[in-house]
Amino acid sequence: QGLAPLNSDTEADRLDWSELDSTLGALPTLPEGLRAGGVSKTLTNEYWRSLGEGYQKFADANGVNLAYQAAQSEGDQLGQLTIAEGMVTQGYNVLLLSPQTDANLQPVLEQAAAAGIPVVNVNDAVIPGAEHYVGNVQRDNGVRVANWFIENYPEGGKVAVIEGQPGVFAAVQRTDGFTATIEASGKFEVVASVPGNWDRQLSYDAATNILNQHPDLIGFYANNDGMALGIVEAVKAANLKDQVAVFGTDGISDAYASIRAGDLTGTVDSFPVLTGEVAMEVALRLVGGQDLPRVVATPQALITADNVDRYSGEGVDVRAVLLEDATK
Amino acid sequence: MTVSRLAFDGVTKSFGPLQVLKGVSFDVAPGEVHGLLGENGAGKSTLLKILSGVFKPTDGRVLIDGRPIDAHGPVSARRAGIAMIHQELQQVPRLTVAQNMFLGRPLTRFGVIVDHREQESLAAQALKVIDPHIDPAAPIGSLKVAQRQIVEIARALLEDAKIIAMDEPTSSLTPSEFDRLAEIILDLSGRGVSVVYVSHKMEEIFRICTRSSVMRDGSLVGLVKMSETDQKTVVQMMVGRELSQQVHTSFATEQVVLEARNVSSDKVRDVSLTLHRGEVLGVAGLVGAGRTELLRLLAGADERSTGEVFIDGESVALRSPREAIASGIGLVPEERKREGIVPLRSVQNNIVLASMSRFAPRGIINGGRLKSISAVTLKETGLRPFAPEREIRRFSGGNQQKAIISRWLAAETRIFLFDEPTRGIDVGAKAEIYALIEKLAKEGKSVIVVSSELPEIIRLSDRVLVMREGRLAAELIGDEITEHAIAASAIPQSTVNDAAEEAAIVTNTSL
Amino acid sequence: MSQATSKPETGLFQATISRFSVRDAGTLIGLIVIMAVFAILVPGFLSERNLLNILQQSSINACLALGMTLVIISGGIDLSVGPTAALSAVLTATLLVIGIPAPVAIAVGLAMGAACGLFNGFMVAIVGLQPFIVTLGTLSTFRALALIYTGGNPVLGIPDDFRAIFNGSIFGVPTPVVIVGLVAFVAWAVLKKTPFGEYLLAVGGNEEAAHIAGVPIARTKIAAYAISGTLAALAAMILIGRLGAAEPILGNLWELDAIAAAAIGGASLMGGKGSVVGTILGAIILGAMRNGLTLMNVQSFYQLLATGLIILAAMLIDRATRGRE
Amino acid sequence: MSQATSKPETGLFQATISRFSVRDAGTLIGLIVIMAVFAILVPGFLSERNLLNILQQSSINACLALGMTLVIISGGIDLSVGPTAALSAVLTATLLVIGIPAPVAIAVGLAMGAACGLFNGFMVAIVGLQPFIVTLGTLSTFRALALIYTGGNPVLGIPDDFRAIFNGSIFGVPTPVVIVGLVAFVAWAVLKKTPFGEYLLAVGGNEEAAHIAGVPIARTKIAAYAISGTLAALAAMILIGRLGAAEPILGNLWELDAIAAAAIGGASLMGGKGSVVGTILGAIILGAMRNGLTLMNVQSFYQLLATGLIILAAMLIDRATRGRE
Ligand SMILES: Nc1ncnc2c1ncn2[C@@H]1O[C@H](COP(=O)(O)OP(=O)(O)OP(=O)(O)O)[C@@H](O)[C@H]1O
Ligand SMILES: Nc1ncnc2c1ncn2[C@@H]1O[C@H](COP(=O)(O)OP(=O)(O)OP(=O)(O)O)[C@@H](O)[C@H]1O
Ligand SMILES: [Mg+2]
Ligand SMILES: [Mg+2]
Repeated sequence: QGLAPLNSDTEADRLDWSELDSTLGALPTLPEGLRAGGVSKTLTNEYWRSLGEGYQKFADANGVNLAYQAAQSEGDQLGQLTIAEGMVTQGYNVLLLSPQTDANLQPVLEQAAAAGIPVVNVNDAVIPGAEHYVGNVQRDNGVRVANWFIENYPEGGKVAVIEGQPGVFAAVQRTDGFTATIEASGKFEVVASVPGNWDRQLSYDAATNILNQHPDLIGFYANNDGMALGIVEAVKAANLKDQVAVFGTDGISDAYASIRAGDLTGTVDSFPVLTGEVAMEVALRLVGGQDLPRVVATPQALITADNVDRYSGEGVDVRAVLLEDATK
Repeated sequence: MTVSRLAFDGVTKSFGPLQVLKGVSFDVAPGEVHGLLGENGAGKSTLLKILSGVFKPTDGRVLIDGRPIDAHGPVSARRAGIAMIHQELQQVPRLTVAQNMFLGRPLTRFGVIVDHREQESLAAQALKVIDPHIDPAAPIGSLKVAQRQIVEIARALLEDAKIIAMDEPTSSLTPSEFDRLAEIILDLSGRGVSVVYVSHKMEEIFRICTRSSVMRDGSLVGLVKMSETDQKTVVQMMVGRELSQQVHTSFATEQVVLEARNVSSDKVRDVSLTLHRGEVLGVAGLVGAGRTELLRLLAGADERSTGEVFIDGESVALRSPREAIASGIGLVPEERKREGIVPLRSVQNNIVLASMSRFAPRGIINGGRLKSISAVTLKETGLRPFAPEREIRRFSGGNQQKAIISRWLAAETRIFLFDEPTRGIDVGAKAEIYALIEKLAKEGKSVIVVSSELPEIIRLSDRVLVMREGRLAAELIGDEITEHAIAASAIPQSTVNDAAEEAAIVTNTSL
Repeated sequence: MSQATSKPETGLFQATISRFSVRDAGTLIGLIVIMAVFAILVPGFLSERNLLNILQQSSINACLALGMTLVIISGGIDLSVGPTAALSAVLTATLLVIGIPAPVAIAVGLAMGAACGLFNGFMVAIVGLQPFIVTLGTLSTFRALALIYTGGNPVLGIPDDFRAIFNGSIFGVPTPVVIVGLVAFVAWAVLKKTPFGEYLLAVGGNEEAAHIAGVPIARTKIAAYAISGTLAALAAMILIGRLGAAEPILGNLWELDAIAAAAIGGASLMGGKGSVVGTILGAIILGAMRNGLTLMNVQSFYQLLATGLIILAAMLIDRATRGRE
Repeated sequence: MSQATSKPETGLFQATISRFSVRDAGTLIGLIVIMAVFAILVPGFLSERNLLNILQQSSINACLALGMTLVIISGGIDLSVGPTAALSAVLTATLLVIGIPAPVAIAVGLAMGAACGLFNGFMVAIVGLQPFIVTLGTLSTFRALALIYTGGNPVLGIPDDFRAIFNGSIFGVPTPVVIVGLVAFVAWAVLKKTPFGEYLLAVGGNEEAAHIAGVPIARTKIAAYAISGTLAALAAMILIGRLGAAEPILGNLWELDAIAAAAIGGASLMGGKGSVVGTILGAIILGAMRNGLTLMNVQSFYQLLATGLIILAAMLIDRATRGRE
C-alpha cells in the first residue's frame, strides 16, 4: 500500500464525527451475524472499559456481535498481539484496535488485509500504516489545559507536569502539547516535568516534592486522571488547595466526582463511550462498503466546575451536547 | 532378658530402588558403648539417621526402653532422649557457636527472648571439657573444621540424652582430643547413657566400646565383644576378605618436579619445599598448622602473597586451580561436600570437570570417552556401587572421595595433593587408597599427603615435613620419621611442656 | 589453635559491632554519599521538612522491604507483595465505605494480607514449590482477584477518620514514619532476640542442619511469608490513607523496590543473611534518590537512568567497603 | 552391594530416559493436559494453523527463556532481558533505516545484546555483586539508554528485506519457529555435549568445588549472561521483523515470562539444574494458554487469573509427577 505513515493529529483526509451522517448518509444495511472484535490496551483503566461500552452500545443497536478483549496489563505488547491475531484467525468481520504502542499490532494490519478484514485504529497509539483512525488529538489534551492557565492566570506563574510512562505516545504528546503551548505564552514557567508512570502513589510523592520546593506553584497538569487524583491529595495534604489548580486527562467518573466535590480543577474529557460508538459506526460503515476518510476525529472538552453539569448528570444526553458543541 | 535401652528391630531402608538397609536388628544396653562398624556405604550413617529421626525407616521399628518411637522426626527423637553427632557437620555458618548448640531448642526468657548469655555460658561449660579455646559467641563459620566438630560433640553432650549416637565424631580431631572425648564417653556410660559409636579408626573402637555391630552391604554380619576379638578379625568381617598389610617402599628419584621458595599466604609463612618425581611427601602438624592452606596455595586456590613456585624448573604463577591443573597439579580437598563434589551431577560428570580437553577433543564431549575414561579411573579407585551415571550425592562419603581421586586420575595429574585423603574412609577403601598412592609414586607421579593420622603419614611418606603455626618446623627423612619426632616438632613451643598432648599424639595408632 | 577472641577490650567493641554491623556501615556510607551529592546539587534538600518528606515517602517501601527481608533471610522471595497490598486495600476500602468501623476494617485488611502470605508460605513450605515461581503465580492471581472484585474501579470515598489515622503526625513526625519505625524495631528485635529470628537465619542458612536440629522448617517459612503479606497490607493501609482511594492496580512493581531495598541493605538472595537496619537504610537510599531526582527536575528518561545507576552504585560502594565475602 | 544397573534392557531404557528426562516428561504431561482442555473447549484449537500460531507466538519467549535457562543453571538470573532487547532493537532499526545492509545491522544488534550481557556478567562474576540486583539495576539502565537514544520515539520504516528474513516460512513453518528451534537444538547440544555446558552445571551446582576442579568460574558465568543478552537481541530481531518498527519500550516484563517458562520447565533458581527441552515446553505451555484463553474470549482479568493459576498448576503437576526431591 502506498499510504504515507499516519499522523492522526495532522492528517488532511479527516472528518469530524459530527459530520458522519451528513457526509456519508445513513448506516448501510448490514449482513446478519456480523462479528466485530475490539482489542484495547487494558481494562484496568476505566477509560478503556468505557470505550468498550460504547462499542457494545452501538453494536447492540445494530445487531452486531462484539468480542471485546484487552491485554493483561498496560505494556503487555505481545499479549495484545496474540489476542488480535487470534481474532483474525477466528474470522471476525471487522477489528477495532487500540494498540499498546505504535508498532505492536502492525502484523495484525497485514494479516487482516490479507484476510480482507477492515481494521479501525481507535485512539491513543497510532499504527503508521493504519487506513482508518478514530480518535481525538492527543496533543490537544495538553493544549486545552495550557490555554485554561493562560486565560485564568494572566500574570503567569509556575506550573508542573506529571507525565505518564516514559516513552508512551499519549504521554509524550500530551506533555508536549501542554509544555509547548504554555511556554509559548512567555509568562509561565514549567518548573518540573517528571514521570508518574500512570501511578497514583508515584504522582502523589512527586507532587509533594515539587510543592515542597516550589510552594508558590499555581498548577499541575497530569497525563491522566488517576495521577491527577493522586496529586489532588498531595495538594490537600500540603494545604495548598486554594492556590494550586490540578488538571487531569481522560474524564473518568472519579474525575467528574472530584470536580463536583471541588477538589480537581478540571479534566480533558475525550468521551470514551461516544468515541466507542463512533468507532463502531465507522467500522460498520466500512463493513457496509462505504468509503471513509482516513481519520475520523472524536470530540474532547475541558471539564471544570463551571461546565461539569452540562456534560454529565441526570438526564444529560452527552451526544446531543457534543453535537451542539461541534456545530458551534 | 532385661529390656534394652535401644533396640533396632528389622530396620529396612530404601532410596527408590536402592535398598541400603536390609532388616538390621540389634540392641544396646543402658550405659553400653556400642560400636558400629562397616565399610563405606555399609549403611551406618543411614541407620543412625533413622535413629535420630532424619529418615523414616521403610520397614521395621526403633524401640527405646522397649517402646517404639511413635511420631518420627528429629524433634520426637530428641524428646525420646536421643542426641546425635552427624558425620557431615550440620551447622548454620552465620549463627554463633552457642546459637548452633541450642538450635531448635533455644533457652528463652519469658518464652520469647533468646537468653544469649545463658546459652553462651552453658555452651562454654560444655566446650571446656574438650577445647576451652572455642568462643561460644563467635560465628561458627569462622571456626576450623576440627573446632566445629568439637562443637557438634559438645552440642550432643548438652542435650542430657539417654542415647547419644556419634557418627565419626573424631574424623578431624587430633588424638589428644579423642582422648578427652574417650574420657567423656566413659563418664557418660558410667552414668547410664548409652552411646552408639561409628568410626573407621579401629583403635578408638577397641578402646571405648564394649560390643560392636559389624555391617556389610546394609546387613548386620556380626556382633562382637571387643574383649574377645581383635582388629584383624573385625576388619575381615567388615570387608569379607583378608587385607594384606604392606610395608613402605620408596619410588622417589632425584628429579625435582616441584619447588616452592619462601611462599606465604594468609596462614602459610615463608615455606620452602621440594618434591621429587615418584616421591610421597608427608605433611604433618597439628590442626590449624596451615597444612590445608599450603596445599591450597600450591593448587592455585589461595592467593600467594610472596615466594615463587617452580614446576620442572620453570616458574609458574598458579593464579587459579585451572593454571595449577595445566601444570599437572590436582588437589583432593579436605571438605568433600563443600569443595569436592557437585552434588546434583553424576559421578562421571564430576570426573570430567578437570580434564575437559581429554573428554572433548574437538570441543564436543565424546560420550564414549566420557564413559570409558571415567569407568577406568573409577575401577582404579573402586567405586561402590559401580554406577558412574548416578548422582554423586547418593553415594556414601568414602565413595565420593574415590570419585574425586578418579577426577585427578582422569586429568593425568602428575602432582597429587591429598588433604586428609582417608578422612571418613573405611579400612577397606583406606588400604585401597594407600595402594593407589603407592601406585602413583611407582608410576613416577609425585604426591603430597597432609594427614592428621601419624600412622598414615609414616606408612605412606618417603619424607615428612612438619608444620607449626604456618611455618616449616622440621624435615624428617628415612629413619627419622617416627611418631615421636613428628609430635615433638609439631607442638608449638609454648605448649611443649604439655606432656599429655605429646603422649597422646604418640600413642595414636591406626590399623 | 583458636585465635583468642576473649580479650576484654574486644568484648565491648564486638558488642557495638554486633549492634551495628560492618555491612550496615557500608550501607550507611552509601546513603551519606547520595545525600551529600544531592545536598550539593539541590538547595533545600537537607531541610528538615524535606528530610521528613523523604522518610515519609520511604515508609511504604520500607514497610514492604522489612517483610521481604524476613522472607529473603528464610531463603525465599516474595514477588506478590504488590498484589497482596492491592487485595487488602480494596477489601479494607469497601468495608470502610459501607460503614464498618476503621479498626475492624484494618484488622480484616491485615488478615487478608496474612492470608495471602499464608497461601504463598503453604505452597513453598508444605507443597515444596520454588518461592520465586509460587509468588510469580500469585503475583498474577492476587492482582486478578483484586481487579475482579472491584471490576477494575478504584474504591473512593474512604472516610476521614480512617485517613486521619495515617495522615497525622506524632511530635512532628508523620504517623507512617512512626508506624514503620515501630515495625522496624519489632522486626529487629524478632530477628536478633527471639527463637523465630534464629530459626529464620538457620532455615535460610542451612536448611538441612536446621531440620536436623529440630527447627520447625515449614512453620518458620510460612510465618515469614505471612508476615510479609501482613506488612504489605499495612503498607496498603498507609497508602490508601494518604491517597483516599484504593485502586486494584495499586502496588505495581512494589516487589522490585522492596527487593532492591533489602539487597542494598545487605540481604543475600541465597538466604541466611539480611539486616533490618540495612534494609531501612536501603529503603531510605531509594527514597532519597527519587526525591532528589524529582527536585532536580531530571527528565524522565534520565531519572530512569539514574535509578538504575544508583542501584548499581550502591551495590558497588557496599562491595568496596565490605570486601568480598 | 549394588543393585544391578547394568541389565541390558535397562541400558536402552536409561538411554532414552537420559535423552528425555522424567522431569521433562512431567512438563510434557502438563502441556498435554492444557492442550486437551482447550481442545475440548475451543473448536479449531488443534487445527494445524492454530498450532503453528501457538509456536510462532511462543517463539520470542522461548528464545529469551533459553538464555534465561543457561543463566539460571549457572546460579544467576537475568532481569534485564527486555531492555537489552529494546536496546538491540532500536540500534538495529536505526542502522537499517539509514541503509546499512541487513546482515551487518543484525550482527551489530546481536553484538549489542552480547555487550549488555557481558556487562551483567562482569558485574556478577568479576565484581561479585548479586545477579538479581545487578540485573535489576541494568533493567532500568538499559531501558533508559534505549529511550534516550531514540528520544522515546519508535524507529519506523524497517526495510522489507530485513522483515522478509523473519516473516517468511520454511516448508510451511514460520521462520521464527525454525530459528528458535535451531537455537534450542544448539542450546541443548551445548548443555549436554560441550565443556561449557558441563561447566555451567558445575558452577551452579557447587561453585567452590567447580573452582577447585579447575572450572573457569568467571568465564562460564560471563558467557551465560552474554548468551542471554545475545538471545534477547535475537528475540528483538524477530519481533521488529514482525512489527516493522522498533520501540524503545519494547520488551516490557519479558523477564517474568522467560523465568516462568524456565521454571515450569524445571530450572531451579538455586542453580545447577535446568533443561532446554523443559524450557521449550514451558514456553509453549504459556503460549498455548494465552492462545486458548483468547480464542475462548476470556476477559482480561480472568486471563490474568488463569495465567497465575496455570503457573501454579504447572508447578503442582510437575511436583506430583516427580515427587519431592
Ligand atoms: N575462615 C574460614 N572459613 C571457612 N573455613 C576455614 C576458615 N579458616 C580455615 N578454614 C578451613 O579450616 C580447615 C583447617 O584450617 P587450617 O588450614 O588452619 O588447618 P590445617 O593445618 O590444614 O589443619 P587440618 O587440615 O588438620 O584441619 C581448612 O579446611 C580451612 O580451609
Ligand atoms: N539420600 C540418599 N539417596 C540414595 N542413596 C543414599 C542416600 N543416602 C545414602 N545412600 C546410599 O546408602 C548407602 C549407605 O550409605 P551410608 O551413608 O549409610 O554409609 P556409611 O556406612 O555411613 O558410609 P561411610 O563410612 O562412607 O560414611 C550408600 O550406598 C549410599 O550411596
Ligand atoms: Mg557414614
Ligand atoms: Mg586442613
